[in-house]
Amino acid sequence: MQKIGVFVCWCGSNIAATVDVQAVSDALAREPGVVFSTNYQYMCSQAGQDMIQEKIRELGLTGVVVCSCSPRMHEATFRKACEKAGLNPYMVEIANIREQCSWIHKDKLSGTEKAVLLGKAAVAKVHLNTPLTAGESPVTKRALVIGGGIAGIQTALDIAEAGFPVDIVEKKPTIGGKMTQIDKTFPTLDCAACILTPKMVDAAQNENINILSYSEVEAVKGFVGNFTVTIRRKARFVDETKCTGCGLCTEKCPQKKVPNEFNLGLDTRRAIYIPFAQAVPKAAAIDPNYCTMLKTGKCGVCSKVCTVGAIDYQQKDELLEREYGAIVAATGFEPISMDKFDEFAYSQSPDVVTSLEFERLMNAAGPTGGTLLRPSDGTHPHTLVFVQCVGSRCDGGEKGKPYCSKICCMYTAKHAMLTREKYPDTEVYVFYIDVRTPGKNFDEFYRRAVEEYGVHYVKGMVGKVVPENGKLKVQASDLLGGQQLHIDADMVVLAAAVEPDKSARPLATMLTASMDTNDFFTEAHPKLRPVESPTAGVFLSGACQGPKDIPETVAQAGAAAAKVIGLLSKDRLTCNPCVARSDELMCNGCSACEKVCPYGAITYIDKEFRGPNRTTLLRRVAQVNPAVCQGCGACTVACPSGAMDLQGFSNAQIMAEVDAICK
Amino acid sequence: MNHMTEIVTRISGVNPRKCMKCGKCTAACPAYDEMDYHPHQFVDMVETGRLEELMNSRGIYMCLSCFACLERCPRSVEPAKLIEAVRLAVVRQQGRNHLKPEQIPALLDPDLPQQAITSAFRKYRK
Amino acid sequence: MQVNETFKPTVVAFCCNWCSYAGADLAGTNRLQYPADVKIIRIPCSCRLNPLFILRAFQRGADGVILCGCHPGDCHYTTGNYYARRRMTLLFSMLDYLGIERERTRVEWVSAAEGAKFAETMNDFVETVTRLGENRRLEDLRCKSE
Amino acid sequence: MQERIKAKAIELLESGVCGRVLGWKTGEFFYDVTPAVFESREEIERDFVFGPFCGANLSKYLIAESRKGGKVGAFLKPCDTYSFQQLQKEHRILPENVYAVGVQCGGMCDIDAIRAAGIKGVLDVEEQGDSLLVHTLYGDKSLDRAAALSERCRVCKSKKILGCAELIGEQGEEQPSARFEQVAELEAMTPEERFAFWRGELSRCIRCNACRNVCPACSCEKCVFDNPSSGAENKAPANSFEENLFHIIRAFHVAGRCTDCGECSRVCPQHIPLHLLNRKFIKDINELYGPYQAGADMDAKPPLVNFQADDPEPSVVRERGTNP
Amino acid sequence: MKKLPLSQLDAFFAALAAGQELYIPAGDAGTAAFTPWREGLKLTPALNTSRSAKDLFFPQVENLVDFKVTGKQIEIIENRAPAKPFVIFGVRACDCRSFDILDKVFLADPADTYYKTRRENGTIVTLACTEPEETCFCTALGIDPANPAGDVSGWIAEDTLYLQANTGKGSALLETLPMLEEGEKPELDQPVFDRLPLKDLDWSAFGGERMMEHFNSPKWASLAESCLGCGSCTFVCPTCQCYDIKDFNTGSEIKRFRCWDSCMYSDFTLMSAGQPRPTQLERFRQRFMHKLVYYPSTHEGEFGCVGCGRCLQKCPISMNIVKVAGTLGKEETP
Repeated sequence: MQKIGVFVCWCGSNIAATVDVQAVSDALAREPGVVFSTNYQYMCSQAGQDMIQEKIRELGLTGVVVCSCSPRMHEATFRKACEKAGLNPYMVEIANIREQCSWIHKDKLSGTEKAVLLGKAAVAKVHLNTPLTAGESPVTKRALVIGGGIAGIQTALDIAEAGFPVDIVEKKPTIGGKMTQIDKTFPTLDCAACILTPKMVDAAQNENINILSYSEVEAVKGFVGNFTVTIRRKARFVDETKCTGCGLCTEKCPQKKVPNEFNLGLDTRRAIYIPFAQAVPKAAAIDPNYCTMLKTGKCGVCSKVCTVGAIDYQQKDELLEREYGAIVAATGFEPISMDKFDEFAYSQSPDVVTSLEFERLMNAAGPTGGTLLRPSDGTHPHTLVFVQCVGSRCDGGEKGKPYCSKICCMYTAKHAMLTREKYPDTEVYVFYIDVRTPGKNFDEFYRRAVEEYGVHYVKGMVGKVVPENGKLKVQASDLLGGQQLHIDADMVVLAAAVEPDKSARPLATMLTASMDTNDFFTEAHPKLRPVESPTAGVFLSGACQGPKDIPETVAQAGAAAAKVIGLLSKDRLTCNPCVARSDELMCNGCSACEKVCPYGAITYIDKEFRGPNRTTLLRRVAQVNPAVCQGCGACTVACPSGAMDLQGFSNAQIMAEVDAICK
Repeated sequence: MNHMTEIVTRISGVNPRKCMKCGKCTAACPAYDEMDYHPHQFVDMVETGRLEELMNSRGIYMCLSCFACLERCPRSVEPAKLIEAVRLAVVRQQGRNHLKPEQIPALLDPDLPQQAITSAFRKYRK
Repeated sequence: MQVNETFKPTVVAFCCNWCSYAGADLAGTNRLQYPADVKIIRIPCSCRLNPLFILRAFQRGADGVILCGCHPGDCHYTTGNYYARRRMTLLFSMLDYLGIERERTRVEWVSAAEGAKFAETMNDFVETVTRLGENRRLEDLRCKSE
Repeated sequence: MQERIKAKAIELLESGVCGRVLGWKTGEFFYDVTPAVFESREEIERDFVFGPFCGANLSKYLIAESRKGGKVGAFLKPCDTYSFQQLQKEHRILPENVYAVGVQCGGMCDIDAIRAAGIKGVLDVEEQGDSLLVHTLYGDKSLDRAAALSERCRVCKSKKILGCAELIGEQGEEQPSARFEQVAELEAMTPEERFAFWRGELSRCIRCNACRNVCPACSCEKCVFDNPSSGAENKAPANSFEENLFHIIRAFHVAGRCTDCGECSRVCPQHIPLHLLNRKFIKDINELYGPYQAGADMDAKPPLVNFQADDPEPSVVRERGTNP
Repeated sequence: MKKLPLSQLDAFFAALAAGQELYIPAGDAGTAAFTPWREGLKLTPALNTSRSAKDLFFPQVENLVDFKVTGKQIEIIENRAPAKPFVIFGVRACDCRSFDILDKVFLADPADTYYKTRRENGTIVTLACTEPEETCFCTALGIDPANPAGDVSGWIAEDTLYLQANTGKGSALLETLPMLEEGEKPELDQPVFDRLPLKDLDWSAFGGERMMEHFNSPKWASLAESCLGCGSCTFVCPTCQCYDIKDFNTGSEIKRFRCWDSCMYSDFTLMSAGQPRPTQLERFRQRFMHKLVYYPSTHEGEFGCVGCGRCLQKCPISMNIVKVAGTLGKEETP
């Protein structure tokens, strides 16, 4: 039997005016197990807390009930006070007789009656409370960033700056991501490479950062502070440590017909290649799908020309297993495929390009050396039509993406403006549904395109594009002008919707991080925890969480880094002790709990149990990782046998409260 | 919602509120020049209850029912069904048949398939 | 029970800690009145509510049971209230199927900012339950011996 | 059919595929068939039966049998295979230790249905096409075969055999079933009528736990109703509340997992139509969350551990009811 | 002997019910039950009730005593229902024999006063069987279904009910019923009892003498293997008499009650050190050893079974006392 002390607070007149506090403390004194009951003006005051502590010591109380304001207000205060007096803080329960009693009832009789009942419920609960000790788990002080785009780079740099080692896993042979392919950035029009490549170099040179390029995450085990990650380092057939990046091999390689993915297939590269001049690491890689040596065993030119002997045709994929305390997903985005939108003739004419392809066509390091030329015949285009919202804002499902891709309005304005600036002889049309330009200096930028550069903005989607006699017949409707337009364009540029990178879904499964129906990672809380995943220790950076432009990406990358730093700066993690616990003797291993756990806190083991008649039984039973469990209780209801219970809110405790209230 | 709007949305099963006014339907419409109201206007007018005007419009008979608008609409609004529904609502009224049997001989073209006549009756008559 | 005594129902409100319990606190802070018949039990999340607790409440003399949780999509634990929603829908439907008054059970989503909604909901629910009268169909006479 | 199954059982034993097989064993009468494990050709030849009274669903026995070491052969009727798959999904049956043979079924008869038709002292039954010739202590009686079928077979939902290593008889298909008609009839009643109906039925409950213990979905190590610390323990229905409590919670615990095999109603000594509770949940789930058949699909997520962001609100119960 | 035309049965029931509570078997086959008589209630066409007649003397749930809790005080309240006389009509010979078996348990010193009060207040009117079921085997246990015992024995022949008082209580009851006339029942020829498939069951292998042999028999394993461990056999059995005592906390009171228990349950006789019967085999064995061996060994060879056949009809997997007796009783050369 517990020895319970009851402390009824007046809260000045806040409680005492509508609740007869004396009657409450008298009534509760008669409850079984209550050895002391009193009331006092301000329980949360130092004097009040002293009184509680004194009674704990004097009477050896094993449980404390405070009838006062909401536990959201002072539960922590009273728990701390009791802990100082040697009582386990989880032996304290609060009866909320202010917000949920005195403040909402005028009649003193019924208010007092209710306060007594609430007090009885708290006493009934304390009877069943057990001392809980918050568990601790150590923290591995190293972070993993998955994805080496601007988001991943920035996150890694910020974490490294704080002194923690961080690994970047990038599936491509170089870090840099989509931003490397962009020509200029809105709204300032500074060159993307000029601002990105120094960061890439910083990352490469930072001794806390270890770049694992051409690598992919294969498996993730463990939990916050203690992840074990298996990383596949794909064979690049070039020893990264020896290669100097001189590029001689890429000039001599006889296989010249490889579509160059960096330029989105607008030109070709060799079978051995360095993706682009500023690649980090600056090391060649052999594309096994095209290398004659790897395919037929005959060639070996690159090996012959390499002065440092970096070429290694025997290289195999390698699996690394590493420990991390925190993981940041920064898997970024891709433009969607244009297959479903053939009304724009993307597959029918090379002169219909996506905006990212257009970036390459405008870029000095691109296939045309920065001169805008039609891909079909290399001539200078005079009439350009930009179509926005291709695949965005659709009805979902088959039609396309239901969301706004957010960045298209701005980059289309940028493209239109740059085209007009470089080639004043062009006519540029932009077809839009809405122009969405919230952001610092964004709308001004768009207005400049219209007002200073004379870009024709037309409200209305393009209906169809038909290639005809070397021209692109664009049929559209000017909804504001109320006329049908038929434009003979030289080029059509499609602002394709963005979608999360294809690697995100399998990664989310490995991380037990949740995703929305569009495969964007979901955040732990949409407003208050936007850079954390609901899975503790997993953080989100950049466009894998939702469409973002560069400044937003960098801001989120920094925020994610701050969260990681906060986590890694702890030596041990204190766990919430109010977590689920499985009674292994009752668990039947059905996996219902595991299926509803949003945190992946439940795992199963096969365990030997003593059976009847000296037999042993091997049974599958659930185990809760208290470091990962957040204590929601979803599992406790999914469990039909009641093997899963929640500490601090156990079945017995809640039913005791129910009984006391309904008595 | 007024009575007529209700009938039209019920017949068509179209929710005009889904329209985001992108105009792709109109941009794709091959009968644009023949129509007094264009597909996107149709949707808007149904939503704002301007049914009277639509029912008296020429456009309802000019629509080819080619379904280009329906096919292209990013929001699955399906304007063609709406136009069809307005036309139905009109011809279902007393004396509003758009096609009279006696007109047929004048319209007859030797190459005209029989099915076209049947479907024209189905489309333009009660 | 005395003859002239007006019926005072017993109403148990299970509130999730993060939204609805805070909403109830806000109702208090704003001094929004609702009947003292409502007694709140704090649970971490609406998904913690076991159907057993609801039946237990009726057994012990409750006349109405209401569950309040975060709005769908806003759950502190991301998905808890979605599970709670399915469970309660099916449970309530079953109670209805057994002929137990469907108005005795309810789920309302109340955010931490919706103190007014909390008070309104409780006023309405208590009124509904009062109209229904004493719970007869799910009662345990042993608990009503007094 | 019986001879093919017996031959297969012997073959499984003698080829060493299985150390034992699970089947049905003949009894005192033609109908009191008992699930049994056979370990030798002699036992099989002497005692193994398969006939219209082999209604027992053997899947539940596989929970224990698949853990006894060695491989067990099992003959499963189409509806048994749904339970078989469902129990694998819940990791209760270890499939690697089971060699399942699907047995097509033409519907199982129920001795209680024959007795309910007013036939007393039943000694033997002969199948004569669509009718049964019943020999009794009081002379011979004739009965439509359909009238002797158990309720679940009259509304058979599927003749599809799932997840078996081989088949005896033709593979069947899911079929249209009127199994929700009775539920719909109840739904159409007033709450007062429903209450009276269920009171009448559930008040007969003696809490023998036959429904629970036979149920493949009820395979908990310890049932909440047997567990003194669960807060729900009760051994006997002390009053109407406890009758309701047991059946509501039992149906809820198997909701989304119940394959509607109908064993609960078959075994109830008090003839309570317990399947109507389970089917209510199945019907609700189908209507509210989309069609779902427990056990049909090894990968589908059970509806109670799943959700959609736009699921209907619980108020739908109040709104859709036609009777105020 | 008294007689009554069946046409006057309703008036007869009404007169009986006027003096005390009257229970008659009513309802359809399969769910028939002893039901408090009220206007319009008809005798069941079924041979017997689903649950046995023992329920009226040893109910499934029975309150024993209450403890009132006020604050920290606990008060003991004797709270048994007041004894009321009642008549149970239509008890079959098998169920009637079950009272002898229950009496030997409950009325042995110290007597179970709850049961004793009901026995004293209850008057048993039996009814002879004419149309047995194939599951009946009372004759194999020395019971004559055509001539049942009871305070009053009853027969229905043609359209007349014949009643014969066997005890003082029975005579007193018949005295109160003026509509009864004097009469003698005709001799009834009932060859159906000779055709019962289970009439020749051999019980000679059972009784206390071969206790250890049966206990250690290897046959239990295969008999028990399909047992689901439910309690349907126990709860429909007219002679099972085990119960559990439990407390129910209403919040203000503790209600101490007893309820039937089943030796088939895993928590049967659960003790702090664990349970005495770890697997279903032992539990299954217990039930049948009790009926066929332990009970006779302490009660002059009388078996704890009356051959009513309920367990044959109700067992979900059709494993029952007849199969057990058949299997164990069979002499086999190992």
